[in-house]
Amino acid sequence: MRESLRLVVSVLVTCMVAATGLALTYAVAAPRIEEQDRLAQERSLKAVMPEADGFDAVEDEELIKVATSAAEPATLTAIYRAKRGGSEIGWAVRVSSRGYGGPMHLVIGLDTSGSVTGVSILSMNETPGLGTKVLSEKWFLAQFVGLPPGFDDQDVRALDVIAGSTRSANGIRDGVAAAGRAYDKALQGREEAANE
Amino acid sequence: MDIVLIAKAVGALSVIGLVTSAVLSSAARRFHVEVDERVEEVAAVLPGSNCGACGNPSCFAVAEMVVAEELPVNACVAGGQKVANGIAAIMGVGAGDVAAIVSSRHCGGGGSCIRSYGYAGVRSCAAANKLAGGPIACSFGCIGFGDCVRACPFNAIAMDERGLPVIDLEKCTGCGICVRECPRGQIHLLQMLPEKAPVVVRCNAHDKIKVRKGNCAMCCIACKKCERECPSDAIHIIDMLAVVDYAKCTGCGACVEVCPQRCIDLYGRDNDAVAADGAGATCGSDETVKRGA
Amino acid sequence: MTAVSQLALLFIGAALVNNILLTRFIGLCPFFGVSGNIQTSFGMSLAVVFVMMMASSATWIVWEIVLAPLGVGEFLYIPAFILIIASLVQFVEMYLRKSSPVLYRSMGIYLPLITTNCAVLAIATESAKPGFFKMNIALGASLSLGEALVYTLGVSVGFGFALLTFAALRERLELAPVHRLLAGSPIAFLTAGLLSLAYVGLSGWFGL
Amino acid sequence: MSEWLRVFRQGLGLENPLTVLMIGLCATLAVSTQLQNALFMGVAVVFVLTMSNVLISAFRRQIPDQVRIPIFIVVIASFVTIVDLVMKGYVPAVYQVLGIWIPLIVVNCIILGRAEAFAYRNPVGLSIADGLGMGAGFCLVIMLLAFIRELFGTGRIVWFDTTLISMPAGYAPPSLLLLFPGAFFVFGLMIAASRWLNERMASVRAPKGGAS
Repeated sequence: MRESLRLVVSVLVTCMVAATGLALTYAVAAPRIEEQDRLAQERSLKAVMPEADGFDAVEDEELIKVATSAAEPATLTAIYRAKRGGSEIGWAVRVSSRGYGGPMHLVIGLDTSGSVTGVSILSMNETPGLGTKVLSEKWFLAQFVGLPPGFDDQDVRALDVIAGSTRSANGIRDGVAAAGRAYDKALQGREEAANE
Repeated sequence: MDIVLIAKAVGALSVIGLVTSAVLSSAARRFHVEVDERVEEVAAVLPGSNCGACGNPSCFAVAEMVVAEELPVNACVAGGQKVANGIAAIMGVGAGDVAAIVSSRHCGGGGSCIRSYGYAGVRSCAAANKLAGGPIACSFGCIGFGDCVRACPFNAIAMDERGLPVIDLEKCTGCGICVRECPRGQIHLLQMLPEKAPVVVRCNAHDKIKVRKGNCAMCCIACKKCERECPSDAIHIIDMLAVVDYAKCTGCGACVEVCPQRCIDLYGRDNDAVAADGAGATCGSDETVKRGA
Repeated sequence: MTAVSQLALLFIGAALVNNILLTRFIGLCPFFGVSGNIQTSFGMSLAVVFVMMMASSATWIVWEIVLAPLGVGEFLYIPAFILIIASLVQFVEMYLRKSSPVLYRSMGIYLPLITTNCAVLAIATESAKPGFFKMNIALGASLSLGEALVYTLGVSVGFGFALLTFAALRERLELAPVHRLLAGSPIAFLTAGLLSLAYVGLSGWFGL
Repeated sequence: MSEWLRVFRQGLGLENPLTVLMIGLCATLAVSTQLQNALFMGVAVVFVLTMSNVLISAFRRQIPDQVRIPIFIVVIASFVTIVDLVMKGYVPAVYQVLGIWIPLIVVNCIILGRAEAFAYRNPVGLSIADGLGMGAGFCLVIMLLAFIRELFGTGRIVWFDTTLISMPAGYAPPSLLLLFPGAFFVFGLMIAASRWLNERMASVRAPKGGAS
């Protein structure tokens, strides 16, 4: 019996020492990690709304539910309200749509009137060299900027695609169209309410 | 500041550590398998090559069954008498005699056999045999890519310069894997013979004599000279091929001398007329190749 | 999409489209070590399927009951999961040796090899705390136990399938006339490259 | 001191974990798409391997034999988690790419293999040599592989946002090299090349040696 006790104790001691060491490292590293995540978040949103200086996530359950249902079949993951100097200047919508090699995570910036201010890709798994042309072909993402307020799926469909990576390009177009729909259904109503 | 975090972390990991090591140490005791030390000894005596000749997956399985008396002491065919005696000593039981057998090749053609097409594929007899019956014209003869050489767990077989597998009778344990592995094993290209079989017919052909002679210079032409010559009536021409009845054969070697094709070789484990590596091949050696080419 | 077709999609996606060995590069150590012949590969695949299923369920349960509620999961999941997998493998090995020696002989000898198998830890972490293979599962969506098991079954079957196909290829390679510099492991790598090319071809099959 | 050097050189050449022992392939092939990432991976492996070797060989008498595997694993896992947290906090861009491969260092066959085969049986000094040697061997091969794949796969080597070398303008990079099959091809050819190199070195040395 004493022998197996010695085994259990030695494993226990190792676990305790390891756990304490890791907890301490985590305590030191945790603030840094949050800081980095927030910065990364900030950078991705600022990419689509250059003139905004602050973003705060929208928590209003009911609004998010309406927007998510409007954004089908793409899945809407988050909505942020973009602000400059305290006043609201538009929205940043995070959407994930289906590309060639799997889900593509995008961020679409919309100003208060509903026209697109920018589109950026957070992560995707497209085939290097083909699917990644949506990134390397500068004109592709730029063509979405300036979509008129109240644009709908047909306007997005009218924009051209990249030869050789249609499915990846369609993925991005679906994302932007979804953001447009979400804006019409949910955000617009929200904005009028704020004005009265 | 984060004492709570450390406490929770230490708590979580030590719970997992505790549970896992406790389970392990109790399992070590409960599942302790008491191994009969005789099994280890018997396993040590067995050849340990898991050849499967005795029909069991591995020698360790045989050792366990022998100790549990489910298998006779001389179960190991490959090990032969030596192993049987060793096991009997461990088990304290009398060792029965083991019918020792060895493998033999019924073909003398090899390089001198006519090729029906040039083969450049995977160098394995099984693969070549599937391609229109193999690259050699004779559909009973040895293709020579050495599947038997690779399969033999006791590496008792080696290819000679004629491209034919030569079986070293000292190392051969009669496990029969080469016969199973050879694509023409079922039609007795390789065949298990009693270890004392004094002669072996180096031909396996059953097609017509004229066709046979066209394909290979070393074939048996069923001239019946050996049948008439044999004093103990041990060799007969059956289905146009000389077949030896090893019960009657006394090993006088009369048939070897009289065969015009020199297609019968001396053989057998302790037959001193046979070269150490059991080749003793007169058939297919140089002067017959010249005559037959 | 009904729940069943969702699971079927997850299974096929994990087994073929995102095959863990040939399109994710995880678990290569045994892939080149064991695939010398088909019998050993078959034994290895059986053992991997068996251990992965148990490992994933164990890690999923420990994550839900111990690590997540305490909130220490973020930095403790590596030692905790690998500790569970190592003791699980040792436990299975002892249990097998006792209960069925025949099964132990055909499958048991590979078990210690599996503790150091990257695939088991990768999938155990993935089913408990999805996030790395963003391609498979939407970012951050957590898996229910059923989904985790189907996902693990898909991955382990994919692992076995890739291992067996590669073992068959390697057995033929043994006999093929190969240049002396390429003989042995280099030709094995080149063949694995071609095999992985075939699996990568599947990637456009359907988006997950 | 020479013993120390012998063990160190062993890890680099004779028993190079990747080309000779063929272990620890998982991370090598996946991460070697960029030289910079390969460097971080190599450094991470060296750190974890050396630190765990030191700790294990320091306590090798206290660790009971029956439970040595769980204890090794907890020690290695803790060092890997430290690397994981430090990278997530201070070098997030690289962590984004290396992601899954950092935790997988724990089951990397090199580290557990060396801990069991070497550290558990040798004093601390030698274990450090073995850790550094093996780690350096791993680092060398993974960076060579990454250099080839990045240069030929993308046409230029980007090292901390500065382009070190770039292929001539007309070069159309075959993106296959960046994909998984490319890694297998390049690694296979690399082993063949190292064999060819050893043969030539042996043949160059042999005639001179033959005379004596």
